Amino acid sequence: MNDATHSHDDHGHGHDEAPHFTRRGYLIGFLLSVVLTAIPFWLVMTGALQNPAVTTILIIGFAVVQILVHTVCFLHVNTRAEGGWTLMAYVFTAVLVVIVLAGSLWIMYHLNSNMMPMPSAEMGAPS
Amino acid sequence: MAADAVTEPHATELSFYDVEDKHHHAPGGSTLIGFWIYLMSDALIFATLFATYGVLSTSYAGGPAPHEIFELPLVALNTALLLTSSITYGFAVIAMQEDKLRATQLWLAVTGLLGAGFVGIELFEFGNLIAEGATPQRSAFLSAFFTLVSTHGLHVTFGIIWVGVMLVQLGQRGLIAENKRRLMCLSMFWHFLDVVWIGVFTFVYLLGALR
Amino acid sequence: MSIARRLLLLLPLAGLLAGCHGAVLDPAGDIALQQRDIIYISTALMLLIIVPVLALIVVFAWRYRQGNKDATYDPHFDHSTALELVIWSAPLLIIICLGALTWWSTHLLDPFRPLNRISAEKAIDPKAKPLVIQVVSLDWKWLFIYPEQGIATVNELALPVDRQVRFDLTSANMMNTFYAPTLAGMIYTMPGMRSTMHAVLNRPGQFEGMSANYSGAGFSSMRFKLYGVDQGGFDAWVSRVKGSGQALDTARYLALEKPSERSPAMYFAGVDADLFDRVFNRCVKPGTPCMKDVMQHDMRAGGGHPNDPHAGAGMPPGHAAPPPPGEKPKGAIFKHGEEKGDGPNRTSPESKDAPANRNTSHNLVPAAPGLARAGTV
Amino acid sequence: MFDESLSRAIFGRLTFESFPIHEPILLVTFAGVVLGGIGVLAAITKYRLWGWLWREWFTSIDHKKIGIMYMILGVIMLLRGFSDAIMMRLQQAIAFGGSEGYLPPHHYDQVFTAHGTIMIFFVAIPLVVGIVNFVMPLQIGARDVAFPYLNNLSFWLTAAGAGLVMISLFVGEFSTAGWLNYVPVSNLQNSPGTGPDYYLWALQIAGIGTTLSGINMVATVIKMRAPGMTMMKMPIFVWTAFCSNILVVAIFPVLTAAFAMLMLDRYLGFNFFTNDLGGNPMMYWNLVWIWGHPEVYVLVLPAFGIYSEITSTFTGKRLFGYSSMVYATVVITILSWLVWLHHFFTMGSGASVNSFFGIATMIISIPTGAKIFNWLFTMYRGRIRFELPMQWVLAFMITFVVGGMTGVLLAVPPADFVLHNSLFLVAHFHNVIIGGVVFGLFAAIEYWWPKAFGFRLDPFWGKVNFWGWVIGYWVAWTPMYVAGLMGVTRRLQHIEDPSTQWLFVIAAIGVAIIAVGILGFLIQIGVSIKNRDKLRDTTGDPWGGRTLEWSTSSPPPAYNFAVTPVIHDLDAWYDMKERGAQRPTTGFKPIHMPRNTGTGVILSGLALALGFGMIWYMWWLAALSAVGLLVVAIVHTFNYNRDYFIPADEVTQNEDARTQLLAAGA
Ligand code: HEO
Ligand code: HEM
Ligand SMILES: [Cu+2]
Repeated sequence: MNDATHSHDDHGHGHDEAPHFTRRGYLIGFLLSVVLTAIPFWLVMTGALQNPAVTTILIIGFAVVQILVHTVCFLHVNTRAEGGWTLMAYVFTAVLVVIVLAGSLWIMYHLNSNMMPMPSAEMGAPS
Repeated sequence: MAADAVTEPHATELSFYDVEDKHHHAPGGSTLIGFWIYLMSDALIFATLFATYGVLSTSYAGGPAPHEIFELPLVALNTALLLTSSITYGFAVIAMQEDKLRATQLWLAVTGLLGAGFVGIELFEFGNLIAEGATPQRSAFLSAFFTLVSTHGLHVTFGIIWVGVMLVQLGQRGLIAENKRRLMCLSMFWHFLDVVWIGVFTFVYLLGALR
Repeated sequence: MSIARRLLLLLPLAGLLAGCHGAVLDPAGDIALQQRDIIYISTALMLLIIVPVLALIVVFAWRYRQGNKDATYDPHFDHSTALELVIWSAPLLIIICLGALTWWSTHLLDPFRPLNRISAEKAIDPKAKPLVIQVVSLDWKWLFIYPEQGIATVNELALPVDRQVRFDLTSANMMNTFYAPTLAGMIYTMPGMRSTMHAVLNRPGQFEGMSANYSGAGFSSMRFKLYGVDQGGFDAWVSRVKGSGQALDTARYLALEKPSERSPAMYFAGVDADLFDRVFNRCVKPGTPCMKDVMQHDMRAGGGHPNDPHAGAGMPPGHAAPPPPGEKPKGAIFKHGEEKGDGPNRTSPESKDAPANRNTSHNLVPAAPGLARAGTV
Repeated sequence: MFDESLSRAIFGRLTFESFPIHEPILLVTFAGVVLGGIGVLAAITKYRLWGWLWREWFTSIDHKKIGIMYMILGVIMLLRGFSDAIMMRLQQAIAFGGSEGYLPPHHYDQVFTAHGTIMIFFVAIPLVVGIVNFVMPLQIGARDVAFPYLNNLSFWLTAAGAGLVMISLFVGEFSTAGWLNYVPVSNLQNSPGTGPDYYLWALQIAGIGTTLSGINMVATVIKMRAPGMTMMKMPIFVWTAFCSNILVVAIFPVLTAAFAMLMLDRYLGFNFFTNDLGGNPMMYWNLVWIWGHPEVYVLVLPAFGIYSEITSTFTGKRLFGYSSMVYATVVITILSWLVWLHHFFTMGSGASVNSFFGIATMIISIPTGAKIFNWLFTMYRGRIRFELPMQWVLAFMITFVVGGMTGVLLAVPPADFVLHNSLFLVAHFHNVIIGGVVFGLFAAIEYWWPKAFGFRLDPFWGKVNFWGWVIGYWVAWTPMYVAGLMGVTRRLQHIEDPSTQWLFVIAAIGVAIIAVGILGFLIQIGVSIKNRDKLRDTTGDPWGGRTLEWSTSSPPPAYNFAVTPVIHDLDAWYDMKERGAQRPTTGFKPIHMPRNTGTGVILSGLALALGFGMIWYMWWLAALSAVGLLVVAIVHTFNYNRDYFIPADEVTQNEDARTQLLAAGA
């Protein structure tokens, strides 16, 4: 955002410098995402791993990777598109999405565990 | 800093007006970035719904829990449809780049149909759930589930309508610059919905079924 | 002009001085006292920089006015690394101090945390158990239950001085905040939630308490009297309440729960032992499942306990029970004809068909008048 | 004849009961509005202005006209919001001890809810958006915003939202649940009436308008800057507008989603924020504050930009520490996302969470402080002309610093435990909003009015406005800090403790002084229009400005700049004047411009109908308007003919006229 050297010339001057997307790029993206989708479904549907905690971490990992694959191969986010603004907006949004998710869960978790009725152990006063 | 300004070349050597109009902003030159910014804000709508789902996802209020109601084979089929539709849209874009109108229309239509299949299956799934009594009114978990998933579904529905409109407009005017731009916006929209769906099938369905 | 401004500046200070006898600045409890001190210390810390800034604004504005031919005019003075360093670091220093104060005091004065002293002069007896008081905010009055004494009161709270109190708080319907400015600040009361606040009153006397969080039509008069009494006075008060005849059983509670405004103080000689628990678990009404049971079910169905390593856990499970059949309002879309109701313009006091929460008829629970009425204490 | 179920099907829950026939205050207001409205409509018809209004204003996609329409909307709504404030102040000055005052709770609760809602959503936002709309494209040397048509739609959606709020005054009732429509008060079971529905639909519609406007402005800054204007050569107001709109784009979706969930609760019986069946009311608070905190910086950042521009112009200096100003703005933008919990410290999330958010909140005062110091050192060694805009800046600095300090105090959790939801808090935010945002908007109006209309504002009545607000502010709100410290809480329809009454009487006097200020403002506008020939400015640069908007004529032509300027330095226009840049007087080319369109008005009209239908349970109306919205939007995309060229001759003619004016003035 503080791109002092960002010269004006790198945004369109009338002529559309439409980036060129290749069939190969799409196919690679597609194959990767098929694999990255199939594995987590397989893991959960067959219960291949006994340990649900490990499965959880694995499938979240696959999801993150697959999101990145889609972002690069299908949404064509890179450092050059629109003079880098696309990427900047993407990263900024990703940060905010994390803040909203993590922040809300963190806050609500504390509110709930401080004050909700707990059926088993009498709750003390966590801080 | 400012002091240097005085020593910079004099006005006669600098041009202060773009007399030649070299710097003309083409109409629509901002459309793609503008649409991208819209998508980013849409992403935050989904983030909010995901956060709410996260908070309410174990509040069954004595009602059904995820693993009792989710049918993963159906979800897998749905995911397959949506994934395939993203590559068919990719082919449409490539056809568009090569200025092949027919092929563009064809791939676009295929994409729309796959999307319609997706929405159809989702409605079928919802119908089943409601028939079983797992209505969104039953518990906070179900409210959050239905809202998150159907917001995505609603987006896909709008995408399908947009595909239909695009087909007509392509038929009327062919691959003119405006239509190409719109096809690119729709492309971003469609692939963005894929990305959201990755979140949905992972966090809602797979993690739900694990519980 | 600038003199007028300077005078204006004095105005808030004068006002603050005048307000010094106000509740927040004149605490009767140790927690409130420490909170007030935090206010003083933070304000002083900030004034270290705010006052010079205010002064500089006036000085620069006056000195560099266009009419002043003596002042230097240097249109190229627009950057100075040294100055910039000061500009960023001076507030930073203040914030570091204030941040440390915040961290320390927030933990120390956390309402969930039992007290570590009775007052600055008096240490706490580690063996003495705190007096437990259960607080329920109803629409629009306060119910106080003293489980050890087996009594309950409405809109009247008596505390023995210099004894640690633990409030357990919940709400029947709205969110309120339990606020006793002279005692210990405030904390939210929420349906289906139990908040906790520790406090101590160090000075006998009569104080005010209220809800600080807007909760609907009767909110403004949702106040209670707080009496600080010595142990003897407290025992006498308890026996007076005990002698008032009525007990707060389920039926009476359900009647009491109905919205009402400006309720007088009331005494209840007895109280169902598990009443608070049922309020908080939202199962006072017979036939309603209790939240904790619902949650047990949810947990068996895979809802997470906070410390459960199970997949997708993390959030405590279902926070509330289903209401008894027919109690939950239907979504508007499902309403037909008459069910849609009127959308009246209910701005005038005499409009008749007030909806449920506007039912401000005084409740019919017969109860003994409270202290304020009786004119004692 | 009269079939109940048929009338229910047609009118939903709208019955005779819905009109305030029994309420004298409302009836008189209603009569006033109707008579006034008829008068205005009649005048427009008489002077045959409808066509002109429609062609030149309502359907205009010119960012300057849209900006001005936003300002008009904002000022009208300010009058409404201020009337509410007078009502509250009057009520609280008399409703003590046994007295109930003149407003029953149910009415008073609507008044403060409407006041807060209107002031934030329909006064502050439209005024800020209006200024940004008018000034920002001019400052970056652009001919319009990135999406001119969308801009028109955004305005009309905001106006439709405002329309719904105004309708609620006379048909049905408004929400009583506070300006963020808190649950559980706004849950269906506690508020079965139309109030929360009016609130939700008005804000959903206006919110979508604001989001679209935000997208538009961000894209404009990214794409439409004149050649040579790198990010670090943008005027500081453009920077603040940019960051403010980034915030808009990022936060409004959260609010939209939260409101949508509350709507689902109310309309379909979902359980997001209900007390039962697993709903969680606290989550609603969490979400609205994720929106709510950054929102205050959406408002105040552009105001900071305004102060920067004015300070630098009237001190005759370049802004001190431009880059540190930019960094401060960016830092505030990001930090504002990490503090929202400070609005509910006392809810019970515990000490670790509270201290994290408390300290994060305080950190914001560092960049804000940097800004204050930068203005201070811009004045240092300047040659300050105390024209009205500059006076507003000084009043702002003095007022805001105090409000900021009380904000930081509230960010210390133990202090907030006694001051939360007290009048101290209310005084804090009026201190920063009036002292920060409102003062800035008046400064902006004073400063840019000559640009918009070609004549200055009358200085005498401007002074009345200024002193009315400044003195009135301090008289009205200082007592509220004191009342807060005395333990008086907010949103009280009556106050039990009579010992504080004197404070409220002083506050009411303060409001009367503010009223004089507002009156002064209205008279100022009237007098200035009447004396416009005396106040005329022909140079286009009445203040000795430094940024590009002052390089073109006042009012600027539809195309803003006949020839796009090329930028070499900060303060581009000052630089051009300094280095003797010559304005081209010949060789103009045809200029490509977007065409007006009525689609925005139509879509917003339909949105209004949709909202009204949903509020009153008239499902047929809602369904028809929803379909209408979709159809009109689609049909609009079939229109490919959206622009035209202003012929070179016309541009030449225009510019020649300006050349002559400039020569005559010189
Ligand atoms: C334009 C609007 C605006 C602005 C700019 C601010 C600015 C700030 N606010 Fe305020 N606020 C605003 C509008 C509101 N605030 C609220 C509520 C609110 C609360 C919640 C209180 C409660 O509910 O109990 C806190 C903690 C703050 C803190 C702050 C802080 C730390 C700042 C800082 O940004 C101020 C920074 C400025 C400073 C500090 C002065 C200049 C700095 C100098 C000179 C440097 C040195 C200073 C120091 C080191 C201290 N605010 C509410 C309540 C809504 C409701 O509940 O209904 C509203 C509307
Ligand atoms: C013109 C002078 C103004 C006066 C006299 C005034 C007066 C008041 C009063 C008396 C209240 C109620 C306080 C209480 O809860 O007891 C209030 C609340 C509020 N005001 Fe103002 N106000 C003014 C301007 C503004 C402006 C310009 C804004 C915002 C842009 C604003 C925003 C609010 C908000 C958000 C609330 C809270 C509403 C609620 O509690 O839900 N006010 N104001
Ligand atoms: Cu805030």
